[in-house]
Amino acid sequence: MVNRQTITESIRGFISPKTLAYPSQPSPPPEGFRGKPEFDSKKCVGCGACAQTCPMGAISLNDGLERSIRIWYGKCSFCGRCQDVCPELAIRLTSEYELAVFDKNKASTDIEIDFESCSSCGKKFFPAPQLERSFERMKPILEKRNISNEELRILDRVCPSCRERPEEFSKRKLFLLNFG
Amino acid sequence: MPVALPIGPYHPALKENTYFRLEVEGERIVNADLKIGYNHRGIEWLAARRTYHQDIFLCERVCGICSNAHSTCFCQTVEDLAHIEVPDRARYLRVIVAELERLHSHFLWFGVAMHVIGFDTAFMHMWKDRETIMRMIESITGKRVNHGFNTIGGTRRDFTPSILKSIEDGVNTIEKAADRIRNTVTRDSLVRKRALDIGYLSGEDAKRISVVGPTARASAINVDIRRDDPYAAYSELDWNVIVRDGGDALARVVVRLLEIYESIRVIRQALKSLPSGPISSDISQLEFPVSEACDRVEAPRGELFYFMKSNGTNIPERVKIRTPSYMNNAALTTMLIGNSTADAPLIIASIDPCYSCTDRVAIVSAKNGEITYATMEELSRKKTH
Amino acid sequence: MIPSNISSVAFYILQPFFGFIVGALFYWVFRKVRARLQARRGPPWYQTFADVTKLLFKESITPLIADKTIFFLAPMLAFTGYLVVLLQLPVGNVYPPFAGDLIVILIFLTLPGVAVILGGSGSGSPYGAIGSSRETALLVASEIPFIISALVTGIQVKSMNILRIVDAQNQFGPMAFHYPLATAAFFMCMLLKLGRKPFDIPDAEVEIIAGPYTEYSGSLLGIFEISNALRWFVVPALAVNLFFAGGLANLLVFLILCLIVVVVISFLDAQNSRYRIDQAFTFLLTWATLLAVIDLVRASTGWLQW
Amino acid sequence: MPRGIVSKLRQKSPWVMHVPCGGCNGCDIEVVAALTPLYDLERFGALQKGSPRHADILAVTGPVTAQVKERLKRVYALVPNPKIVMAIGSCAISGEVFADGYAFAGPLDQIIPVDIYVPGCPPRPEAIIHGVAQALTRL
Repeated sequence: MVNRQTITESIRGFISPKTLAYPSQPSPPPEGFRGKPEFDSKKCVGCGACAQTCPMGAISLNDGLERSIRIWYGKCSFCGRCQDVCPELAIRLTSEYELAVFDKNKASTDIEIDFESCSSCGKKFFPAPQLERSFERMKPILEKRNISNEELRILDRVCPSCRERPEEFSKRKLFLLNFG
Repeated sequence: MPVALPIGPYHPALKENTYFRLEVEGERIVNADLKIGYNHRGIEWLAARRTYHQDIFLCERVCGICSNAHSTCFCQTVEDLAHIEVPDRARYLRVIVAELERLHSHFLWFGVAMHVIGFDTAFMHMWKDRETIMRMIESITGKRVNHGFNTIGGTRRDFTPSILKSIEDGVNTIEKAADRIRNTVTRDSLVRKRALDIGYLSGEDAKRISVVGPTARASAINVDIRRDDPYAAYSELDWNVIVRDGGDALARVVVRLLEIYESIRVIRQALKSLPSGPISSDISQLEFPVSEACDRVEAPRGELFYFMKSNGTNIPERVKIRTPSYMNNAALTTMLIGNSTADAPLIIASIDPCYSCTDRVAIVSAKNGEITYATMEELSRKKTH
Repeated sequence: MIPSNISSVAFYILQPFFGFIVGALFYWVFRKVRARLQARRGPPWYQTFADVTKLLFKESITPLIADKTIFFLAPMLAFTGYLVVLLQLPVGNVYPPFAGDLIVILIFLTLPGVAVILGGSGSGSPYGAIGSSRETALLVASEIPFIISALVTGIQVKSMNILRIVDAQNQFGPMAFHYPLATAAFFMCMLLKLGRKPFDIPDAEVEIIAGPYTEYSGSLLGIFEISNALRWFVVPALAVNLFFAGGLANLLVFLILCLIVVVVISFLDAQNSRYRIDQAFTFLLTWATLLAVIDLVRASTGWLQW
Repeated sequence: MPRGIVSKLRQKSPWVMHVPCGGCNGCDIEVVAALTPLYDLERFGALQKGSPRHADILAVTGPVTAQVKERLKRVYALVPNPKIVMAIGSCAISGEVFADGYAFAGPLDQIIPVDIYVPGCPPRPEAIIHGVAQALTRL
């Protein structure tokens, strides 16, 4: 039957209900909340590490004329693995969580990354920003050995199938010998 | 003549789908049968097809309520397998989050139990207090449920000073809330009347069926993995295992109630002696030898067991999971017989069953599309046009 | 106060609407108070009207194995039961043209219970059947203290006419003052009549889904909702007429008294858990009946009067 | 009564039936949490109903497993029109982590028509409230 504890608690609740005024006022999640993941188009190099590591398979790579990376929130578990592995810190989990949609395909975000064209055959073969980023990373190493950055750049703008052609192959061999 | 009263697969008392077939004479249950398997999702099969790092998040989704226990157990098994040392700080952080999860699970359970006996006001008050814990967990791990806190070799997040402060305050709030639960549960004569002497499980039966966790401890079986097979930082902390010999639903209520206080004690101690240092060891050179490992964790519902076999690749050969509810569910048929149908939901709730855990282990012929339990009387559903 | 022909026609037309609107608002008050006691905010004031309208304009499905006639008649029967009682109840200083008789009112108040039992067992669902059997048991158990405690007032004024009972209280003060035990017993039965805790076991959600109402949908459920709104007016109004009338007999005071009764019921509902069927049965047949009988003896013999 | 008023009142009285379809429990407890004091769905007239006959909104959680598929269809058939189906959580939308498994029979919208999708694993109770509010505009 009626007990005192519940009565005092009830009366306290009667005077001041605990309900949030949510839809009329926003209810921000605490700091560090893992909400909707978003790309930073300036930072993303299109390496696809996120798509490979995603435990849910929510991130898909689609290589056509350009590489498009898509996060489908309908499959995302908001675990933040993509954020952990992204070498460029280009994926960030925002604090947004109101994702309800009428069309499930609309719950997604895309990013398009340009491909580099092969300097030899013109085929699009590798994400251009990633290539650029790898040159940047190589730069101090090359400088240490007094090798010009440009040489590598020319070599690496050749697609894998062209690299197997004899003249390209010998060029690479020369460079690698030079490199030690 | 006994009449078959079905409970489930969709039933308001069960937040998940399972199916009880109760044979009743009037209001008395003379026979009970439990069909599980509705939640079977093939997790062990999936786990053998993903990398270890991806499996952490898969195993978390075995059960949304004790997700941290699952990921802890998985990570510990992998750490055993690959001989990875976990930093001290990470061990303490794991303890704190595990105990917070136990608190939230027990609060949730108290609310559900109150709801089942029709005490909706108490249910609402308890879930209101539970939101304090949820907020805390959310600010620590970044998510309310399926926290994604553990990783192989440690934890993914560290406590900032502001979080430490908020946990200290939060634990004080929870202790007050726990006092309120104690007063409600122990002083309300109607609650006592509903829970006393129903769903009795004797110590022998408990041993025979091998129930685990609070269900076992309420039947005078002194078992707790945190003490018997210490993991994380439990061996360095001082706390008690709560054992009661009532064996009925009230004893299970009391065991969980007192466990709330023990959890609070553990959290306070762990906060006080929280070592500094890194939160995860370097696993960039991670290699998996061909071997086997198993590990146990005391989830809020009892002993959780993981077995793992590696084949040298970054994908496990076999992951075997045995969840506490799987053991406890077997005891239900014993508990139900002889009670009134009105008590059935409370008895079912009293073991805190978790079918999403259980059904991962159930042997279901879902593979060839054959649904084993199709012959039951399907309530109103068959009767529709 | 004997109404003329025109006003009696007006009474019969207006009273059902008045009863429904006030009852719907009382039901909202109940939900609101319960929500606030649970530290929530609760529904807006038009909630019952929205529920009823929605249900009336929703598809109604009849289960194949249900007994069609009984399935359709049960909601009407429940509605009729409350309507008949409503048309005999004095509301403040507005008296019905046909003087209500307490016995008739009590008998018609069991009609909705019977209707629910019929509807539940006619729907062909095991939950409906179990809900009906629980409803039957509680109906049997509650009728005894309910009728005895109501009769106490009739015996006191030596008339079963409800107008006499009200008038007598206008002279001697409310019955609740003279017969507190019978009032308490009446309150317990009222909780049951309104389907509130601790006696809401016939439609205990966690056990048997919605009990007798499980198979009802759309407009038929809407009619049940309307009768539910009516009962939230009829039952508190009957309580006020029998036990709390007297003194200032005008419409406003009457409604305020009803409101107080509703709030008390909401409070009791929020503070209780559900009795098991055997516990409810025992409770009603021992404590409630005992209280009612003590006052019955006092009323008929004149002992210990004050 | 004019249709406008009826649909307005319909939006004020959404009765929700929660249909778990083999999920991990996370979404299920968040749906329940949406009814509790901090979020209180009853503010919008929503009630949790146990019988599909009473429901206006089916809140479906979890990837649909092979075992519950037929039952889900039957529950859907039991709900009188007009009805709304909410796919709550990423599992219900796509199967999420279980999508490759042999026991996965979904996703939900290939079994019953879905009106609104609420992504999240699990969605916060606020997100569920947001989803309900969005869904009601379809009634």
